Amino acid sequence: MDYTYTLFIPLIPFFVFLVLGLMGHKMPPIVAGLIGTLGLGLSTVLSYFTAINYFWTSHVPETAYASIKGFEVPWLHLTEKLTIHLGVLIDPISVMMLVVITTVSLMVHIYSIGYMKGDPGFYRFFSFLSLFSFSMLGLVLATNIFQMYIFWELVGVSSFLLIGFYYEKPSAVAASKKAFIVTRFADLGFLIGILMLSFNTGTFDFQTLTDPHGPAIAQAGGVAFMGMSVLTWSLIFIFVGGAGKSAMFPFHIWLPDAMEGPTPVSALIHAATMVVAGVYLVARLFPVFALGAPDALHVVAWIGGFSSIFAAMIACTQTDIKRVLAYSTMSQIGYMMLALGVSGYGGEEGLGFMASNFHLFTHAMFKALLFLGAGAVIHAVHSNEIGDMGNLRKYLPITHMTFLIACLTIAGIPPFSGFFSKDEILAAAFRDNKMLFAIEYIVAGLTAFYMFRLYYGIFWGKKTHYHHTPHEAPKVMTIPLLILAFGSVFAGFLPFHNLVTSDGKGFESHIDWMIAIPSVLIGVVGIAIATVMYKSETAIPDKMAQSFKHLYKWAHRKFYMDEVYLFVTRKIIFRYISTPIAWFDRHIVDGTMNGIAGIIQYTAYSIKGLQSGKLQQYAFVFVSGTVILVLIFVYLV
Amino acid sequence: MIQNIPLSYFLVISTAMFFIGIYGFLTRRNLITMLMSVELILNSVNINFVAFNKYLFPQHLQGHFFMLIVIAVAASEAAVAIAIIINIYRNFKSIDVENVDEMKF
Amino acid sequence: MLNEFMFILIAVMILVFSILTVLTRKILRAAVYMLFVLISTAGLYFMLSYNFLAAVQLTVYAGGIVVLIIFSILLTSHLSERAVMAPFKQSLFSALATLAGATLTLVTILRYSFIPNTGVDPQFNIIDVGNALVSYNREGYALPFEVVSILLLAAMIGSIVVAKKEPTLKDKEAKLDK
Amino acid sequence: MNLSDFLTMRHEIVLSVLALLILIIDLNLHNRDKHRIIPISISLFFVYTLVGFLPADKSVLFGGMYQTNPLLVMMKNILNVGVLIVLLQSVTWLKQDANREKISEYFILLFSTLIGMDFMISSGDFLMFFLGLELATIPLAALAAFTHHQTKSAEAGIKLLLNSALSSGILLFGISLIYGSTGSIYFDTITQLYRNTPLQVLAYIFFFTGMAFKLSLVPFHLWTADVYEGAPINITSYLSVISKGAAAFILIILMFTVFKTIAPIYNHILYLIAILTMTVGNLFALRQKNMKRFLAFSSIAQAGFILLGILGGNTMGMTSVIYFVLVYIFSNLGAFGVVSAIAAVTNKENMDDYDGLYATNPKLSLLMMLSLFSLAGIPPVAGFFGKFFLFASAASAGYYWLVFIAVLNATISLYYYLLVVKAMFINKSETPLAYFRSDNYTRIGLVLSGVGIFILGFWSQIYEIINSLSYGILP
Amino acid sequence: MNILNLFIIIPMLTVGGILLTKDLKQSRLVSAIGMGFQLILSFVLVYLYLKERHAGNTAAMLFTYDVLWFPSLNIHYALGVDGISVAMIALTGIVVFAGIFASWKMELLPREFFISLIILASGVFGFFISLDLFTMFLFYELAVIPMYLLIGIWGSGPKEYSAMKLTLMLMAGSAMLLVGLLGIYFFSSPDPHALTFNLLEISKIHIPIGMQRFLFPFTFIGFGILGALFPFHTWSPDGHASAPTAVSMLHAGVLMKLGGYGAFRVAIFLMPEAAHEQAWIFLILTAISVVYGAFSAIVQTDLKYINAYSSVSHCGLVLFAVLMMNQTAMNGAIVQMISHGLMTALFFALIGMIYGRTHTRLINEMGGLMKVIPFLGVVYVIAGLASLGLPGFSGFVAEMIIFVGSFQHTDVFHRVITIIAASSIVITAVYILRVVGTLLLGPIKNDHFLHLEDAKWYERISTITLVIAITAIGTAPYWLTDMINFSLVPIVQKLSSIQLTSLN
Repeated sequence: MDYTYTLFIPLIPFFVFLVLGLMGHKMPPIVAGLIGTLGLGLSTVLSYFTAINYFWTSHVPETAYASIKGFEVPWLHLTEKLTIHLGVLIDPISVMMLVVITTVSLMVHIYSIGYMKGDPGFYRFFSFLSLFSFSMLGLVLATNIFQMYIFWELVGVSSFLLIGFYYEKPSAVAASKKAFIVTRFADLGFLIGILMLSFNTGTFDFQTLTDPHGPAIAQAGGVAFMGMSVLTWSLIFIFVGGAGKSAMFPFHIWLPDAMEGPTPVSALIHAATMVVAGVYLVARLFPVFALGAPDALHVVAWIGGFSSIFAAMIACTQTDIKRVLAYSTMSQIGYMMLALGVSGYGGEEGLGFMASNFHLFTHAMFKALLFLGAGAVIHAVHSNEIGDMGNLRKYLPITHMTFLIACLTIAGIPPFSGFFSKDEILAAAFRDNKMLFAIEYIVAGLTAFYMFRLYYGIFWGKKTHYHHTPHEAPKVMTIPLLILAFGSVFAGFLPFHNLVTSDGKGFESHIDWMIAIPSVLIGVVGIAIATVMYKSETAIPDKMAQSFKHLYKWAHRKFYMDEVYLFVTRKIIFRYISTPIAWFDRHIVDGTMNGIAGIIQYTAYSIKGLQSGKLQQYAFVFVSGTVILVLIFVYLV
Repeated sequence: MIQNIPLSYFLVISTAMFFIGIYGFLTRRNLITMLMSVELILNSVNINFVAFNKYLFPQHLQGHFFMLIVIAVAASEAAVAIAIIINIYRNFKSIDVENVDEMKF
Repeated sequence: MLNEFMFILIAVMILVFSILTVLTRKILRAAVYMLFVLISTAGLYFMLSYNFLAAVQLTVYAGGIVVLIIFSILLTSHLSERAVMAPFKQSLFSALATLAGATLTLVTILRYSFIPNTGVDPQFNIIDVGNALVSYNREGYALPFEVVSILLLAAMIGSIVVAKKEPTLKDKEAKLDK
Repeated sequence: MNLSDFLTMRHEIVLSVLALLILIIDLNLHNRDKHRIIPISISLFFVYTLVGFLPADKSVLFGGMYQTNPLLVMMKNILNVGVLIVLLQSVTWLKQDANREKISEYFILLFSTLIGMDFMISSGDFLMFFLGLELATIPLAALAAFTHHQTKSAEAGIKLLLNSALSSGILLFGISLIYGSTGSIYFDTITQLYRNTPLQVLAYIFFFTGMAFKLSLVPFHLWTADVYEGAPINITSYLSVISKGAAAFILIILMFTVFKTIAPIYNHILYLIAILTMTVGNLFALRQKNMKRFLAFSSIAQAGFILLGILGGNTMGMTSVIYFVLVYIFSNLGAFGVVSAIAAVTNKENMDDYDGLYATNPKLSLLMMLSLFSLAGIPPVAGFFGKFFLFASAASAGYYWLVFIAVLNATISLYYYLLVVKAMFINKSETPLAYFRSDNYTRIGLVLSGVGIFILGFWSQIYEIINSLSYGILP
Repeated sequence: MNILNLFIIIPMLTVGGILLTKDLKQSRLVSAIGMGFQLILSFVLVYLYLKERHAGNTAAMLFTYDVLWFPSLNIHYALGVDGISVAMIALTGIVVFAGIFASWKMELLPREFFISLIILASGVFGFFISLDLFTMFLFYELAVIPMYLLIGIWGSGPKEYSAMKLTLMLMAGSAMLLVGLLGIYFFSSPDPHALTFNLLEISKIHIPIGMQRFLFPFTFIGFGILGALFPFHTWSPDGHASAPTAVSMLHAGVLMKLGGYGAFRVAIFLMPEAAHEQAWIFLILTAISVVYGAFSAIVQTDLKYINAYSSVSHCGLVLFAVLMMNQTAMNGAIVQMISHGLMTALFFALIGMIYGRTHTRLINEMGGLMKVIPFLGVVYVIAGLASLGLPGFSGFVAEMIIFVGSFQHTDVFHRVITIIAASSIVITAVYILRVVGTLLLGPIKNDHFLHLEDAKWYERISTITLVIAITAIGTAPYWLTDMINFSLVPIVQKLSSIQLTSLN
């Protein structure tokens, strides 16, 4: 099967971007929107075609899925051994990601036609969306780690542009800046990791790197620094990059702020696609992690685990609906990371790998749904604050239903898809690490709790009086909701264990009810508590907040992470590094230069007395000069 | 060549005179006396030339003629100097060297 | 013996009068002291039997230059005027510099062993001197002789130009008034 | 004396004849017509300059007292060209009422100093050397005191004369010791007998200080600025360019021939003096406001650079010094020419007066800028080449640190040159100098120096000629 | 007629042409035509060069032209180019061309302005095509000195101070350089009569190591000052801040590249042993430059200062990479020179255009400009993104090559210092985004800004030329790096042979 055509999957959005970027301002908005949507629709069709073809049509059953380079050109020659190529790599995870990205992106495109209607930057929005789609598709199709880095950066910048879409809003500008800089910082780690990895293995290519007999894994041994091998270190650095994009602790702080962007953007980038790039990265390099550097994998697991509970706790206290969803995203991605972290390589061992990707897939559906739903709500009430909402279920019936489905899905209630993927993760965690497993149970409960807190807060709760009667979103917005809801419900039945596995070979997987039932129960408990507390207006939440005052306060203030970052940036970087350096530059370095000039000037003025105009003094200097010369050169030298 | 009088005597005299002249040049305030000090200096040099010629190289007259030329030069120098000094006297109404310091620094 | 006595006498005269020349407070007196120095120097030349030189020294130097100087002194100073002496600091430093210079120079000169004269001392008479003066071969001094004349001419013109009394502004105004 | 001897000595003889001729013409001219002397003298001098370029051979006259060779002729020609420009530039000044009656004296005195320099360059013994030196100095003192109504002028004259008298006294004492220790005043004999004994080093130092005075090397330079400021501006340019150039020529000849046996010693001296000269010259030039004084100190600093070439101690050093002097003559005359043109018309010679000059007199400003760049050693003007070769010759002898100090000093010098450029181009003035047109002589003089500044650098032929001539004179 | 001579002749003709013009319109037209020709010529040269290489010509330098100039010193007027200089010439052509259009409205003394600008440009062109150290030095100084007038007359702010400082510091640099060059010359051959200034000839011989130790710092710092080596960079912020737009463009864009190019072509190429020995000192200094410049840029409020410090940082990276002395890093250095040249020229052009509209350069006083001048705003963002190393633009390519190259050294020192230098990409992001955020985004702070006009056609030409170049390199770097790589081979071979012998 020739996969060269897959090249066009990312390229079509790119051309759309160019067209819209250069000429969009001259088009009527709807044309721009249609061009963007159609372009992406084309990519989506190609992606589905590829997926069906790859997974089913051209696949010989009972064999491992092959990793195929559909296309590759050299782009930049670096050293004797290292050349950066650009190309497309077709293998299970990339194909899966293609489906996820194009689906969600297409939904968002369609949705945005309605959501962004009347915005002066309409064409700009679609061109940015196309740019993002291009970058993200390029990222997942990367044949080598450097190409991935290239698109990784492009993804970052598209995200920057989209977060800062409302550029007249200072908070949006600040948020976009924050997102870019924080992820950029993490990318530095990624870069260093790439440098180390590529230097030691002599290749950027994923196929070579992940080959279990390839140079990367073969060189796994040896201790380089602090008891870990070079490979481990390089993978940890690479994971730093992944953690940055995926908003893992402690790089997560940009994610909540990123909600300043238009809601469809949040759905696309900050829920379904870009934020899982970190997961995808680890998955991409999974054989190297698993076989070459288990230590690095432990790091992944623990960071993922910690992030998930950390974010879940914060999510319980937030009042901005998009922020709740943002923390929820972080928590869910923590799940995925953890799943990867606890996974082994090959067959059943690779359960976690499979589970992680599975969850990635389902999460993309339901989280996009949640965000788009939230978008519809915001569209209706023009506010993000949970306090401004309530009792919306009758005004927004479709949104309400789809939102509820999404909530149930994320809470892991069977038979919605979230149940299946989460169960696999728990199963994998149970096998590997009981401690993490326990954490994940708690997170499951918290998730259910805060999601339903949100749900009740929006659609039930107090009777709020609205200035304008909220009305359901137009069809162009609700249809994507329905489609995603459909996906959320049924995605769980996909045979992931046969499609996306750590070594390409399928394995038998079944639901471990010993784990599943308690988790469902915990979810139900969470929902129940939320129902009690939030279904109608009660005083319980306040009492709870009072009794766990400190915890609540800490969680509400996001454990003061923002303050820590502010401290680091404002205080340390600005006040204690940059300002002194600038001062040093002006006063010490420059001052030295000026000082030299000043000294010369000063000397020039202070010796002017030598030129006194007095003839005899001149003569005296003359004679003394002669005598001194004599003294020196006749008697001393 | 003078019996019993070594060359060094001459040299001591001339050197002493030379530096006396210089001292005069450095301390006399009157321009004319400074000029006189210069004459002393030149005179000391003449003594040197003549003494060397006589004591060391009497076959030729190099020092001898050098001395003659120096005298001529001294004369022309003095002539121009005095002309300028008179000019200065007209302008400054004084020939104190201390006054001749309009230009400085 | 006589030679030695004469020499010492002349030497003492030269030194004493030199010192007086630079130290005396009367300007005219300084000129006279200098005259003595120059005459004493002529005496030295006589003793060295360079008679022509001595004669030139007496006529040109002592006779010409000193007279010139005395005239100019008379032109520019009052006879009774006592010269202003340099401030003590200036004298001190000048003395130190000259003393240092003199010491260094003397030590250097006296420690040097000059090439002693091995040949005979031909006594040159005035004809030899004259021949040498107009000769343009080696040891002939025709060229410097000629050049000196240019120098003297130039100096003459120069002194005239400089000393020529020009109609000052006042004079011109006076002329206009007429 | 036959024709070939005449040709050998043509510079000195023709010039002497010229001086006398002017004297005679002057005597026969009516007072009213005195200004006619100017075109006559200048055209005569122009002819004489051309005569100087006739081919010449190596030759020795007067039993060794006078020597000449193509290189020395070259030096004299360089000086002649410089003097020609000086003469052209001084016409405006000469035509002023105050100088009307002294025109011929000006030429005669100037020519006699030039004769002195020519003799000095050609001298084969210390007697001729000394005579030439004095002939080159004493009339100059008279010239410096040329302007009667200015007290400054007289002050300049006496400062120059008395200082020079002192220095020539010391120099003579040195010569007398050289004579005493070698038994000769002829260079060729002395060369063979000169040794590194204390007395001879002492004699050398005494001699050197006399030369240092002429070249105004620190600390023997103090007279320079005062004299330059007080003297009439064209005399200043003559002093700073021709007189200094001649001194540099003779110094390098003597260093490379007579005193070459004590090169290890005098190199140390030159090293020290070079650093002192460049640095002190620059430090004083930094804060000068009077253009003449400013150029005086800058020329002091330039003299320090010349020593670098002498330190090179080889053909390259010789060539680079001569070439540098040539370039320096043109550059400095360019600068002085502008100052003189402006002073002759407006009587202003302070840096502040130059504010906004470019707006009113663009050509003068440009020439000034180029001259200053040339002095600072900025390409593409000739000064760059001159400096570069000087530095190269010092580096060829291994004096890298000295070169470094020198180049740093060149950078400092750039600072004050740029101050003038800044005044002309950048500063705004309420009352800029009005536009004026200099007379044709001055214009020719300015154009000549401007052309020289450009041609001398790019036209490598000139350097090569000097180099090929220098080749013979060294052992 | 050798094509390289045209690079000197065309500017001269242009200057001559400008002299004949009367007013701004004519002189800018003549300049634009002249420099347009020069730009075309640059690309013709690139084409000819590639064709020649394609035809199998493997000589180190192509299109060589050699005239004996000062025979006694063996100084030649020697020209020749390899892939590196060709690339630099193309850069210069582009930046100069853009610079002319950026100064389209130069009302004050336009003829003088364009003449000085073109003299500067010809100095730069001459520098890059010179094979002879003497002519190279000559052109170097020729390029520096018009800066004084350009800043002093047409600058803004404390222009006289800045112009003086810049000139003096650069001249002090050339002072050091001169010592180095002379030293190289006098050890360029064991035979004192065969001394040469020719780069290629000198590269064949081995300068005594003791001499190298002495001369290398002189040469390197000499060039380093122009390349804004810490702590000799302070001329740069002041100079840039005061300079008029086109001059800032040329200066940061091209003139500073002389430093990097020279450090690499002369200092390291001719004195490899000393370079190996002393590299660590300068590596530390350049690493400081990189980080320090970036940190300094963070707190600046004047746009030009921000960009000037950013130039310090980026140019530091050039020298940093050069000192890594392997093929990849050096290649990166060259690409970085070109990339930074284009980017910073674009930045300065934009700053000039914005300043011309808002009459302030303080970012605190501006805001929301994107709304009123979208074209300039977008281009500014593009420039910013290029500067912070976004893929698709040249900066990314350059930085990546440099970091990969630097990482080829296995010892801890080089690794750590590479990581430190690499960290600048984050700091760069901070200050770039700060500027973009404050200047272009957010609400409009001043009502006057509501009526600003967007870019004029000439401004669009200026900026679009640069943007095209930046993206061209960013998206298709292969041909450029390949061209450079080919020419780097002999240089790197020389360096590595030294490395091997010193190890043995």
